[in-house]
Amino acid sequence: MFGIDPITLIVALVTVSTPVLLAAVGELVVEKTGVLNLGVEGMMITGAVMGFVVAVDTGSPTLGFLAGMASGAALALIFGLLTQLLLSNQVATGLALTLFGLGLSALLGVGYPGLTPPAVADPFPDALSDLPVVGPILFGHSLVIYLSVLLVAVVWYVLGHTRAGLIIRAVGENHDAAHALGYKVIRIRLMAILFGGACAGLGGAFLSVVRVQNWVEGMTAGAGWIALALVVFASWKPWRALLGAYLFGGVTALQLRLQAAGVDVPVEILSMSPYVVTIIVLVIMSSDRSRAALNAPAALGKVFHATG
Amino acid sequence: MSGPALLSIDGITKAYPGVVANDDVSFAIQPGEVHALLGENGAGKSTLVKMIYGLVRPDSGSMAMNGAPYAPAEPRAARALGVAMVFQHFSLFEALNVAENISLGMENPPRQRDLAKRITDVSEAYGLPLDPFRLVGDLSAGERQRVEIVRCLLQDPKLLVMDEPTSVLTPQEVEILFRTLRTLRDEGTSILYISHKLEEIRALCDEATILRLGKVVGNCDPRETSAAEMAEMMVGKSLAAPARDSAEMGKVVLKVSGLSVDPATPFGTPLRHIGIELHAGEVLGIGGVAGNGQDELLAALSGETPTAPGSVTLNHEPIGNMGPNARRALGLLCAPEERLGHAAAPDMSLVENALLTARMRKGLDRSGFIDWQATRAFATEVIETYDVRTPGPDNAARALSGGNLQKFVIGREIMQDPKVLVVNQPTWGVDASAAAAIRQAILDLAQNGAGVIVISQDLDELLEVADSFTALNEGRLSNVRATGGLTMETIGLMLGGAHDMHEPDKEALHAEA
Amino acid sequence: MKPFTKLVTASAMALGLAAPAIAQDDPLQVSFVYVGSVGDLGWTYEHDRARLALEEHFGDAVETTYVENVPEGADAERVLTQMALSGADLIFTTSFGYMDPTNAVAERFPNVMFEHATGYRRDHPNVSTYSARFYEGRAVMGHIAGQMTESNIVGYIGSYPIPEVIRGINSAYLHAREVNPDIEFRIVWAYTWFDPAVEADAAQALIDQGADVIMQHTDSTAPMTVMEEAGAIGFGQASDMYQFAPEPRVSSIIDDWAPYYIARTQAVMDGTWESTDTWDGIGPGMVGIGEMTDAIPEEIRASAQDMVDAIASGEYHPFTGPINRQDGSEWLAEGEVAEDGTLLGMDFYVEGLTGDVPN
Amino acid sequence: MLRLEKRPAPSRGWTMATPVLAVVLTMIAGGLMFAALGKSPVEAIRIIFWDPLFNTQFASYARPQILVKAGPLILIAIGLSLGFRAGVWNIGAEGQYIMGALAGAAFGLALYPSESPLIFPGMVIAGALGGWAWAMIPAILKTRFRTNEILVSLLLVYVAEKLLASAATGLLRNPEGRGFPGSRQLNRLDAMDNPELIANTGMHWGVVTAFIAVIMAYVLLNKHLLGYQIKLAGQAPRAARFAGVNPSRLIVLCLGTSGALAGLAGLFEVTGPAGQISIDFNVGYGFTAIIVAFLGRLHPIGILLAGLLMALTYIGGELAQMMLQIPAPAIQAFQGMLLFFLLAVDVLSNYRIRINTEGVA
Repeated sequence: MFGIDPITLIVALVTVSTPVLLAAVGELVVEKTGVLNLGVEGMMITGAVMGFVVAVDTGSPTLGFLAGMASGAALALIFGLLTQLLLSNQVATGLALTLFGLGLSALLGVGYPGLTPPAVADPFPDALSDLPVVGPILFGHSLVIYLSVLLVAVVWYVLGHTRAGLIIRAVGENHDAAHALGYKVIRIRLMAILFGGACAGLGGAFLSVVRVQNWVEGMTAGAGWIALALVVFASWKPWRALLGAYLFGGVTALQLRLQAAGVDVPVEILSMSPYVVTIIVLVIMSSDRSRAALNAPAALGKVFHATG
Repeated sequence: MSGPALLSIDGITKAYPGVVANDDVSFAIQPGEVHALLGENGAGKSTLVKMIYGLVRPDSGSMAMNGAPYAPAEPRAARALGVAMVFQHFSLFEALNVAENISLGMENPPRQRDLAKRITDVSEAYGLPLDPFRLVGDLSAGERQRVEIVRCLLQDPKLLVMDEPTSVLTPQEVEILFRTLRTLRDEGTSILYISHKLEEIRALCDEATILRLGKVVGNCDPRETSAAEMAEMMVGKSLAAPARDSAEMGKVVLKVSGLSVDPATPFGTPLRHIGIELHAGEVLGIGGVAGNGQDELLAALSGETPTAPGSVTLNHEPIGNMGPNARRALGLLCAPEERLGHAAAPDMSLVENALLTARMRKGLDRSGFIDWQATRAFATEVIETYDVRTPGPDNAARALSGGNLQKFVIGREIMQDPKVLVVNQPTWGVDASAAAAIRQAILDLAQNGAGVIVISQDLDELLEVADSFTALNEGRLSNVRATGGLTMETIGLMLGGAHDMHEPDKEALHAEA
Repeated sequence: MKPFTKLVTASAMALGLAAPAIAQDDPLQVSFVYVGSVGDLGWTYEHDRARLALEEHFGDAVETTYVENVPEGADAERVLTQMALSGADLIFTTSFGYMDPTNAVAERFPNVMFEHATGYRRDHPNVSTYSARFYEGRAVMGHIAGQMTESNIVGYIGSYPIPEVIRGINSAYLHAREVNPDIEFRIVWAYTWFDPAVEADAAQALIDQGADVIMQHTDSTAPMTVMEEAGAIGFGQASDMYQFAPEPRVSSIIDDWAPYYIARTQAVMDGTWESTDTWDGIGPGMVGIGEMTDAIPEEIRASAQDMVDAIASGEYHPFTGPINRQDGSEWLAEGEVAEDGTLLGMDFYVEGLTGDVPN
Repeated sequence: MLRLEKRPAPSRGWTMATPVLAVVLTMIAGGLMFAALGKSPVEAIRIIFWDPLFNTQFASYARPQILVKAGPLILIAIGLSLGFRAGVWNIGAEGQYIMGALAGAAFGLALYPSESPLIFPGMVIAGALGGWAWAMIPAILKTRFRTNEILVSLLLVYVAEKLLASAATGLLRNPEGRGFPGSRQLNRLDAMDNPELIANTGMHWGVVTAFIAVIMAYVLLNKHLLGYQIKLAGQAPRAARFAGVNPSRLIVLCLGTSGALAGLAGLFEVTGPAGQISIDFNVGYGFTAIIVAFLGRLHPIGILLAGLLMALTYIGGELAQMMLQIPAPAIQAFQGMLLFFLLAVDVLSNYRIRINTEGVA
């Protein structure tokens, strides 16, 4: 269709989607415990800068990814302390986190724009990635991409099939009941918030170290917000988050290819299509009343304060 | 029985700002004993239980289990020592299934499949059938309580704590529960049974400790003490039953016919073919176990849930499609069950809460601009007339005790001179003297010619105030019957869903029992 | 790049002796307003490099200050006013969107000199405008691209559909077609000057559509990384991007504002500053052609250098007829050279380009 | 161990004191950050908070500029605060701001070169309608399909930005602008100019409207039933329904009002200080206003003060950049800290902090 190669499109959409997917899966776990953290953008950009800085300085992308995760988690900790211990408004705190993260990351990254991060080794031998069709699609990616899919699977398994997941869902469903049963609501939520921060940080680090291989201020350019949208889009189901991320990435990659192929659709409409498509799908999902409502954590965004 | 008590409590004190919840409380629970903890709302029963279960730590005093010091830091520790608890407000998760809910309350739950089998086994052995894979949100209140009980039973508890367990059960279900509890006692489990229902305690318990205002005011053997004696210890004074003169029924003021409403929330109850005829001067009692559509019925009557215009008429005027304020203007007022958050806004002052419903009938605004002076005057009037204990009308609603806030809420509606008043659970969680005052106010209102609908889960209350009675079960109403001459058995059957039952059906009774 | 640095250093030494004598008492205060951040490695970065060159050149005789990330519009006007209030003698406003604020503030501070980049309005005698003929550089890049492509598809990442960018596309296309009649341009509009992720995606999309040479009119180096992985080639934009040489960056168009800034500052010191309109290209050194690497075959390098020299000397103008508009109508007759006015407002494609200019 | 204990009613004293405490804490933490960047913390704080107001060199210019900068922030924040109080989360005021400016400018430019005195009022109405219409999208999706309004309003910001870029390079481009992007200079056309009303005060119609909005919001929230219903819906949604508040109508009203006010802010900005539609016309007022709204505790007077404080940190921040070469991102992080501290100390007005003497478990 329009002379667009589906194989390269798939490869591109997977790469485009992965940072958003990582952040979305982390946020999904956070929201499953009943916490709404709107600071994903701030944690991603901080992960992007620290991942990049460490990868460049040490020459090790792996250390970079770890640094991205650590810094994302560190920022998330601020959010956790404010919302869980000082009972601040989650929406406002999340927004403050984004503002702060954007400023902080720009400060931390001074002197790094234009540097090139060390190359990330391909996990599979060329013999595999050179296979026709399946090669590029299955074996042609960076390790983090496989990790992101693995993470989706792990989160899906843990949430749905383990005791830890059951506790997470219980806390997000009814924090008072969970507290009454003796679960440490605040501790569980803090851990989830840290996990969400680490995932967002890893997503940011992937963006700067692998996908763009560059650091510049504000480079996440709204990816964190898209991640938040995806969680709702996925109605808090990990595999649906993957689907949503690939859909958004797919539309993004496709619209650029349609432009490049010179398709006769106004560029403005193409360039706003990823957002519009996301809204349309959100509407379709949310009008499906009963099921979406069932899956949304009932305590989402509510302040928990144990009396007594 | 000799030997150390299973659990002995010695001089426990726990204070919250402005209130001492427990003051030097001491008593002991013997092995294999059903021990009642008796007291009014606010007497400190729940706080004491929370300390036994490790949710709250005492300020001073000590506990011992089998002679060894007992100070659980968290519920896990309490559970490890064989203490299990069934909460008054269930600690259940609606979006999770029965097995998951039970698993969450266990220390080392088996695999889901094994657990499901054990749930089925245990629940059937104790006569409390449960499907482990149903969502708790879809269960009735009685079934939810079973989930809590089965959760406890699976852990072979030495001490089972039950906080107001019968408030959500039909009389028949209460019987089943008592049978289960007696079986447990015979197996050697001790039960701490918390209630303010004296007859139940007399039927079930071996020993009773009575609390008033946080202090132990007495012990007794309930099998040998009269209900009146216990009531006096509990309340501290004898209360007169509400009085009313002979009822003079007028014409029909409120008519509901063929009212069906789909639930607004995933776990709500649908209303089906509701029909009511309420006369002026009549108090209609609607009984029912929690979760059978009480909230939905009140919402449909108050106008929060719009319906077909003709399904509700007030003095022959169709009002089914009107909103709450239009109905108020016509004289239909309501007081919902949930005081904080529904009948009143917790963080708003009593003045603001007076405005909540009284704007229409008291003319508290002029083209949208609020007359705060008049509103304050009205709030003050309610506070004075209904003896609401509060420093002043500017206090936040949540700062009031349950009974005082309820007096304010009911008073707010009654002082607007309604033609029809609908109240849901008027005395739930309210201390005895406030409850008596509220019931009296309801009767006085009817006396003055208003029609009143009292929705309540407290059958004693309904029998006390209502002229006629009907039961709500899974969103359907039974036929209306005069209160006089109703037996508990008949009521139980009505609550259990035997609709359209004109004569007590002996066979059906037999089958239920 | 390097020759210019030498030149700057040499003139700095020459003038360095004179400068302190002039401004013995008070150093000349030169202020800069930037639309981006000094670390953007593109447009603002190059202006800031020129500022540093200015400091180095004049030493203590000047004092420079800057404010970065200044949005165009009201904020710019405020920042400019505060600069003037804080004693600036000469202010460089380095974005087109500062045109109106610059003129507005200039009216109120007649003793402060203003230099507005890429604009055209000089409402007051203390406002000058300056810009660079980047299309000259793009002609050279097009010349190279046309011969380097094997797929005959050149990808072009545009920022916004504005005359500056359209002019660049036309210039590059004309000179690519001149050497390769089968050439095809694929254009992706990024709708941003600077968003590495979008630029990288756009480059990947173009490569996936068959492009093996990519030209960019956005400022980040992200497309370079993509080209490097895909084995495509491209050109440095705004800055040299030499870290990607010899491939994928085979040459570059460099903004070099330093000579102009030094000259204008000197003019203020000398009292010879007056309102001018400068639109300089390769000749005066405002547009630099970055080193052509060995990845370009020798003969192409030679012919490209010839073109650079011809443009620099004024011998050749990249928009010389015959050139038709996209619809086939004649724009420039044989031998006719485009007027600056038409170039400045260019909003049409030349014949052979496909697609519409978005608007 | 520290424990929090809910107060029966919010403490008035702390409600007044916490913003001050937050500013002081921010000064300390921000000072540390400036020191880490090698700048004098005392001087930086002085330049940010003091110089725009009292430095003889700048104050006479900067003081009115604080109003100019604060005007749109306050105007947008007032609208947002109504929604936030009712539990309606409009995070997309930036998009509504853009659409208001676009609609207003399009109206005026369509009638160019008419000099009718009705043009500017017409543009104001068009601007309000533009913002209102853009906010109606999440409102309708929310009430019809229960689609999360946070996400829809936010995603629409990106769509609005694309529309803005398109309009600036296409439909609204100045035909005499030599093809450069951007519309005609609206503030140079008498019919479309939003002038400074009193010389050297910074007072333009947008600032006037912001002040009117503050007063109206104050009256609305304290004297009018609608304000009461908004507060009620936010604090106790079920009680609001019981009181006869139609939640859908309230969502539409709150989103519509905040959208219209954001649209007005955009219109006044495009016809006044900014002067024209350009590709990067929007500068984040819509997002900063969210912070202003919370900084002002969603209270009209608080928002007025918070808007002025925020404007002060912007202008002071520019001075700090100019005079101490403090990088712009440091100013942004500084503003982030301000919000953190404000949210953190807020706990003091609603809770008492108790020190537990008993052993820690």
